[in-house]
Parts: sequence; C-alpha cells; structure tokens
Amino acid sequence: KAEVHTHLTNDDIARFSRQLILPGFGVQGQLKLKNSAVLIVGMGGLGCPAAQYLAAAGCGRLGLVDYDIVERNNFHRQTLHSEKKEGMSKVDSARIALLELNSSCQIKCHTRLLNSLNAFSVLRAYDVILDCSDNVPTRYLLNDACVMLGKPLVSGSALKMDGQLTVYNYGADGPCYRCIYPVPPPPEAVTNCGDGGVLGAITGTIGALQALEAIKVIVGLGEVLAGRLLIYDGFSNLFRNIKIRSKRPNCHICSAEPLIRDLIDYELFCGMHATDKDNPLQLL
Amino acid sequence: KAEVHTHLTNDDIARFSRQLILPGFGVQGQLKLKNSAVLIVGMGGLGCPAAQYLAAAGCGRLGLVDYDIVERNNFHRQTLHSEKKEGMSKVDSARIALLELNSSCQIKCHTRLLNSLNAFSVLRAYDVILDCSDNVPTRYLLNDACVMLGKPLVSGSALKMDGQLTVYNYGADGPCYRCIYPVPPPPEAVTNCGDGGVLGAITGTIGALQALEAIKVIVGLGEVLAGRLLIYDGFSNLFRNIKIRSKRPNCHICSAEPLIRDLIDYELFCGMHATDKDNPLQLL
Amino acid sequence: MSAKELQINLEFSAGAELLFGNIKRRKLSLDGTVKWTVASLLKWMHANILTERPELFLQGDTVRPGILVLINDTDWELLGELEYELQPNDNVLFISTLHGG
Amino acid sequence: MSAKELQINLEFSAGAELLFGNIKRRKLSLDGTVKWTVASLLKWMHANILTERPELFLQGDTVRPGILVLINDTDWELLGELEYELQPNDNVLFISTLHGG
Ligand SMILES: [Zn+2]
Ligand SMILES: [Zn+2]
Repeated sequence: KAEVHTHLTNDDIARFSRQLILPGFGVQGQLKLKNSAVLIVGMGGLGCPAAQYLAAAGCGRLGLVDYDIVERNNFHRQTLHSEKKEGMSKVDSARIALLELNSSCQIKCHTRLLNSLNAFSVLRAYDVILDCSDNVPTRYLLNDACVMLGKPLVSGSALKMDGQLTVYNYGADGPCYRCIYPVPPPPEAVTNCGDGGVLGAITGTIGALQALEAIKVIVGLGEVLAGRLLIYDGFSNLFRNIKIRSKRPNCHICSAEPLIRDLIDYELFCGMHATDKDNPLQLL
Repeated sequence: KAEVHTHLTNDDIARFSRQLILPGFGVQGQLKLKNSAVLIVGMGGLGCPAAQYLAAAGCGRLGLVDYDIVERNNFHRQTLHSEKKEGMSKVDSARIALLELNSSCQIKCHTRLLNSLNAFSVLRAYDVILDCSDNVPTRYLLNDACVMLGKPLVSGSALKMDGQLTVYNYGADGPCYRCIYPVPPPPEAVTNCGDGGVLGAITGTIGALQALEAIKVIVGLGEVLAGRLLIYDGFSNLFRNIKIRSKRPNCHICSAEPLIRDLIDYELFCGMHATDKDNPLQLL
Repeated sequence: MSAKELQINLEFSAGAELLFGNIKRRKLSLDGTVKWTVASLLKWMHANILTERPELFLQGDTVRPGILVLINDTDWELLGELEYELQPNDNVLFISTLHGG
Repeated sequence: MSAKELQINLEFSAGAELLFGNIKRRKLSLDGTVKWTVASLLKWMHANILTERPELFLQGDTVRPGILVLINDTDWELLGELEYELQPNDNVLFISTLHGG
C-alpha cells in the first residue's frame, strides 16, 4: 500500500509554484496529485503526452500499460520514445523518459495486453484510468472494468486529423461508454491509425487534454467533461462541445440492474482483435 | 543556404508512413515539411510541445529563441527540459531533447532576447514564426517583424487554465496582431505566468495546436486559423471559435500605407519589459 | 423553388463525410409541406446523397452502431431519436466514433 | 418585472470575469422600452456589476486595450462596436487577451 503524503516538501513547493498558485488548486490540490495513482492504457500517440503532463504536474504514481515495442513509424507522434529506444518495450521507453522529467514519480510498467482475466488486477490500484488505446475491444473492456470498480475513465481517441474526448463513469449521472455505444461498430467500419494515419499534433492535443481532465478529477477542480463530448476537427481547427445523454437506464453494465456482471470476451463481443494491427477476427 | 530536398529517403517513408497517408498530405507534403524552416520564439510551456511535434513531424529546420535558463519551476509544464538540465540554457536543453526524437532535424539555437536590432537577422531565414513568448513587447515585435518580412505568425498564449490561439499575417485578408490590438494593454492589466500560474496541460494543448497550424501552413493543408481566434477555457473544458476582423484598413503596420516602417522600441511602446519576470518599466 | 421549404443543415465529422462525397457541410431544402422526422431524413439521405457503402451508415431503419447523431449539438437520444421532427434551420450532425490513439 | 424586457447574456473569459465578481456567465434583463447599445451596456455594467478597479475594464467610453468584445461569437468591430444595438438573446462576451506562455 502506498505511503500517504500529508505535506509538500520545499522542493515540491519550488517546483510546482506556478501550478500551486492557481485558484482552486493550492497545496491541497498538489497533495491530492501527489497521493494519486493514474493508469494510462496505451503508450502511443495519446498516452505519451498524457503521461508527460501527468508526471510533470506531480502525479505521485503512474501505471503504464502497453504490450508493444517502439517502432520507427511511432516517432512522428509518440514523443516519449526517442530514436535510440527503437525495439524497446513502449512502457520501458516511456518510463525512462518520464523519470527524466520527474524522478520522484513512481512508475509501474504493465507490459502486457489487457484482457478480461488480468484487467481487474491491473486497474484496481489506480484512482483514474486513461483510455489511450487504439482498438474497440480494449475500449469496451476498460469501460466495463471501470464501471465494476467504480473508477472514472478519461477516454481520448484520434484518427487522421480528428480527435474526440470525454470522461465516462464520472459523477452520479455520467454515462459510461456502453450508455453511448451499446453495440460495437461493424468491424469493416473501423479504421485504425495504421490504415488511416494520424497527425502527431492531433494526438498531442487530445492526450494533453486527457491529462488535464485527469488532474481536474483528482484535484476536484473545474467542470469535468462528463456527459459532454469534445470533438475536434484539426483540418478546420474547429472544436465542438456536444451534450450527450446521461446514464442509459437500461445500460447493460452501469444501470442499477446490469445484465453484465463479469468481464466478457471483448474480442468476440466486438468481432475484432484487441490491437490496431489486424483485420477483423475470423469467427469461423 | 539550405539544401533543397527533392525526394524522401526510404527511412523518411518508413518513419512518416502514418502521416504521409493522410489525405492532402502525401509525399509532397512531407517534402515541404522537410524543406521548411520554423522559428519558435520562447522555449517555455508553449514552445516545448510546439517544437516537439514539429521535430517529430519531420520539419527540416527549427530555430529556437530563448535567452533564459532552465529553472526548477519550469518542470511542471516545459516538458523538453529534464531535471538534469536545470541551469542549462533553455534552447540548448530543448535542442538535446529534440535531436533525441529526430536526429535529422537541423536545430539552430538563438540564445538571446529578441529586440528591434536583431529581430530581422534572426527571423529572415525562417518560413513560419511561432510566437510562444510570454510578454507583450515581444508579441508586438514579432508581429511587426513578421509583417515587414511577409511571414505568417502562429500565435499562442496561455495563463492559468485559459489558452488562446490564432494565425496572424496569413493570406490576403488575414489580420495582424496590431489589427486586433492597435494599442497595448495598460501594464497593470497584464498578468504573467509567474504571478498568475498556468497548468502544463493547457500550454501543452495550445503548443501542440501551434505546431498543427504551422504544419498546415507549410503543407498547404486544411483551413488555417487566420481571421479566427480559438479561445479555450480549461476550467470548463470549453473551446470557442471566434470570428475576428480582417485586416484593419488603417493598421499602422500591415495596411497599404503603414505609419510604422521600421521596428521601434517595443519596451517603450508597451511600457513593459520584454520578460515575464519584471514589473512595469520605470519610465521616469 | 417550392412555396414552402424546410431548410436544414447537415454536417459530417470524423470520417462520416467519406460516405457522402467527402462533403462536411450541406444545406438542404426539403419539401416543407410534409412533416420530416430524422427517420425520413435518413431515408432521403440514403436515396439522394449517400455515395458509399450504405451498410457503413445505416443498419435497418437507423444509423449503424458507432455513429452519433446530434441535433443542434445535442444527442438525438435526448430529443426522441428517429421520431424527432425536424425544425427550420436545425443542424443535424453525424459523427463517426474514433477508436485510434 | 417590467412588461417589456431585453434579455441578454453576458460572458467573461480568460480573466475578465475577475473584474465582475468572478462570475463567468450572467443573464441580464434590461429595460426593453429603451434602445440599448453596447455603449449604454458598458455604462450599465460599470454602474451595476463592475466590482474591481474600473480602469482595468474601461478607458474613456470604451473597453480598455487588450479586451476583445464578441457579440454572438463575432468581433464587435464587424458589427459597429459601441453603436451596435443589442437584440433579444444576444450573447456579449468579453475576453482578456493572454500574453503568457
Ligand atoms: Zn452505461
Ligand atoms: Zn495589421
């Protein structure tokens, strides 16, 4: 069990002075961050900036999940992975870069693909989960696990020059991913970043905003983006704030009487593999 | 004079594959980036992410301007500066970090405070200028120099949990900074990040968006944010797209018959020092 | 031009435009003498402007899973979904859900 | 409540709210029997809701340099500035310019 910090060091105060002085932040806000644990699922285009800004802001513990290794075609957007780290596991690469930014951040590496067997044991130790993943089954898995564990899920996504952001499972009325998307999309309608491409500045923007929402959740600052969807069109540089539904009364997972009471096989449910590299699951 | 690249290497194609395939980008877009030179003024909260995403995207030449050194209270938002580089000049620190991300990016360090005597010689070699500065005199200086040299100016700013972004001096009708702000604000109305604080995720978002707009300008992609102002309220996570005026017909600097034909003393004009560290200029 | 028209704006975002000739914004003038719901709009879109594989937009009578419908920037679920009756100058936005990172 | 009121929305952004009791959004009901311009609105704001140093908001009859005025998300310069006549449900937004990085 992690030590609970009850005060800031002089070094903390010097280091975070320009964040501490924000209205509604203060020493208490910084302490909450220092005592917080955030899990970031996916150390790609979204996970890199999200982790960077959480570590820099003084988040005490970060968990990083990714089974993949650093490849050359990651460099244009995954800015924690330097050229020298090609071939290294992404979580190890990210950990090295994050500790250079803030050596007092405790970073735990989960070098694995999340699935319904290991998700609870990985997620349980964290206060807030960031969905920086790149595929549909992982998004449903994270949602269901977060609902069952009662943890807020800061969900970002990006493709080409578009980005989307919202916070699921937050507050009394905040919907979950299944409230909005009860049925997974047909596999042939899903484009991944490998096939569709993506600009690094888009993932950078959405990832930084995910860090911001996580900080707001932890510190209790501002209006969290729950029940609202931010959509970004980088081609025109247009942001829109969309009001989405509250909890769906008959949601299979977050309603009072859920139909789903255990994690399921999400690859089967979605008919897709839990990676961004593959074609649809061959069901027969 | 810089070499003009007429083709991409196999390594370029492998590295940038997921950016190349974007509609409207392609090999020609990547070549334009490779042949481009971008100047980033200010290696602080905005300049760090902007430089990071420009280097990662394959911008051929980056110029970095900052006279300052890395301090402890920078770490929470200036994510190119690692702990070990405390005390180093910010441009040298940033250069090391950027070369680790993309060793083929040519990076020139301008370790100085820009002023009306040196601005032309520094700016002339670049195609696009990013205003990532932290004070009013530098914003007017960069604007006037960009207008006189005919270069687009991607202007970002941030304070507390707010951010603003626009592109000045772009296209036939695009306004300049003076079109919008003909008169500088009273010094007592200006809050800097030292006094007001700022969250790193806010500067991270605006800085990444500055990189995106620079890429769009260079590649000729999408609708550039000229004549429009993006305002961001991170407290509520609300973005707004504001239509601002076109060129002001009687603008002192960008109109057909400008009153100002040479750079002036911007500290005197604004009654403020060109740093974020000081009180108003003592005029008497 | 008919005496009575119902003007609405259609928008597509995050890839949904690729199914509609890659046009992100359209102004429609519909026959204003009849009542238009989102259900009848979807039928009209299928017949008139859907250029790519219809199964990537429609499933049965409604949009396929993974496409959000927003009317004046509000989730159509809050407004009656298919039964919502279109009003003059309504803005109907179709957003593809993104899954990449 | 008067028989005729002019309802408008005021908004403040990027620090301008600090001069107005730190409230970012207000609904105003103005006397609808007279004509209201932005000029008269500024006078009303000064008299009624400006809580901090007025010189950080006003200079002479207009807003001080460095504050942008947007009416329905459009620069007031495009709409006649001080002379613009307020319409029912107009949204008037005051933005402080940021200079930090
Ligand atoms: Zn639900
Ligand atoms: Zn001008």
